[in-house]
Amino acid sequence: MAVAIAVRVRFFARLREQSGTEIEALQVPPGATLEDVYDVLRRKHPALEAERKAVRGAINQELSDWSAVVADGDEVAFIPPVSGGH
Amino acid sequence: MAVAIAVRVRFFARLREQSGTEIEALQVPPGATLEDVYDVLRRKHPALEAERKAVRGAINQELSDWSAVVADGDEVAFIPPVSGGH
Amino acid sequence: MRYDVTTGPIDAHELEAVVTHPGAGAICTFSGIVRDNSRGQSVTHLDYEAYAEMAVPQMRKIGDEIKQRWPAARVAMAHRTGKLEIGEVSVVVSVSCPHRHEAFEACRWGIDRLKESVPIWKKEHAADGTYWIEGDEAKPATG
Amino acid sequence: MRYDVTTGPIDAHELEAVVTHPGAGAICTFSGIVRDNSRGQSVTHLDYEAYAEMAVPQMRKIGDEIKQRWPAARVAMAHRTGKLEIGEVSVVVSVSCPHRHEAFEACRWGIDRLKESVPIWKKEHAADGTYWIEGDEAKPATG
Repeated sequence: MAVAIAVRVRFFARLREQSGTEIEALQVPPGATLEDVYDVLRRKHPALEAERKAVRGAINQELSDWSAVVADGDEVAFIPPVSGGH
Repeated sequence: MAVAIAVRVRFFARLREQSGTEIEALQVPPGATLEDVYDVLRRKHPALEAERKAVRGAINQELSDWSAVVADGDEVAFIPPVSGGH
Repeated sequence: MRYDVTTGPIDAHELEAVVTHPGAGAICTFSGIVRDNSRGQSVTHLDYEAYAEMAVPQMRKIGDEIKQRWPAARVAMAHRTGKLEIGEVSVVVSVSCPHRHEAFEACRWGIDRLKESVPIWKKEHAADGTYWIEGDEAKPATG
Repeated sequence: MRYDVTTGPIDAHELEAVVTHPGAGAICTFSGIVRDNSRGQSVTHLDYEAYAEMAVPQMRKIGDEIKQRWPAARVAMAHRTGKLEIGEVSVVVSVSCPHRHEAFEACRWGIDRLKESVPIWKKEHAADGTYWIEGDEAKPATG
């Protein structure tokens, strides 16, 4: 039985600048949620946005709740709010 | 004192087809209104639209009331409603 | 600002270039195209006829009114005349504004006013005959 | 239908050609342009960054929703990424419909949805610094 699953993490825009990386491979325990993944990443990249409501998570290009569970091979992305504008 | 004034008359679209002419010189009595001018033209061109509300008159490129008086040298135009559309 | 009545094809890009400037964040461009059907009939082509000496000043008046209502707007409009085939562009209104909602509103207001007040007429060559389109009425052409 | 995220210039005419067809009487095209000012500050240039693999499907979803609301509509949209200078086109949405009012409404709905839901971010290089624009907030860039 797997003791860890592998996900590909992508950062964009302000979160990319804070993490200092565009893409990274990450191993997390089976059953990890988006929130768990982000917590791991926050420990690796202390500059990463602390205010959770300024961040959305996506799994395989679909916006997902923080409680969504990631699976082996998933592409996980953390993105800031889009520009909006008038 | 002038016994007649000269105007240039222009017809457009359906009225042009009815009159059979695009432009014509016309002499009318001093004090003639747009309505008088149109009546003269209706006698010359019997096919010209009889229903007055389907016609607008313009003097020197400005839409004008039927009671507006024309002056020597004016360009008088008779035009149908514009196409509108959605 | 630019207001044209022209027998040649209309280049929407040229009109957009007229309204673009460094303070414009939004351009809304409307193009009217010759459709292949009207009044439930198939259409083969159109003829547009203009009273150009009156149409161009009337377009300018609409442009001036747009600038009164939306002071930051810049406006260009052109209408083509003569024979137009299906798919050809008959009219273009392009408006730039700092922000997009005002660009949409000003452009729409402009084409609505143009259609109701600029002396340009449409003759429709359709399966059921040839008609002058006057507002909601289609009147048989005789020319 | 066409949905692009591209580093090269956007050709609005190309998008209009995609939506044109014999039943379309109206095309409304919105272009977003890089303005020389924002938040009361002068702007020198912008950088746009996209999550392209998510942005293109999201654009397609917006196009599908437009077709649900306005069944006769045809839609094309493109967003540019990378460095953009003042006056350059960042985004274009073009919609054709049989009649003009629905073309305006569908196009405006499309650009509004795009701006609020497609994962593309704007970094503003302005007189007072460099900021990521996130909704109504401007947050200092650090990269």
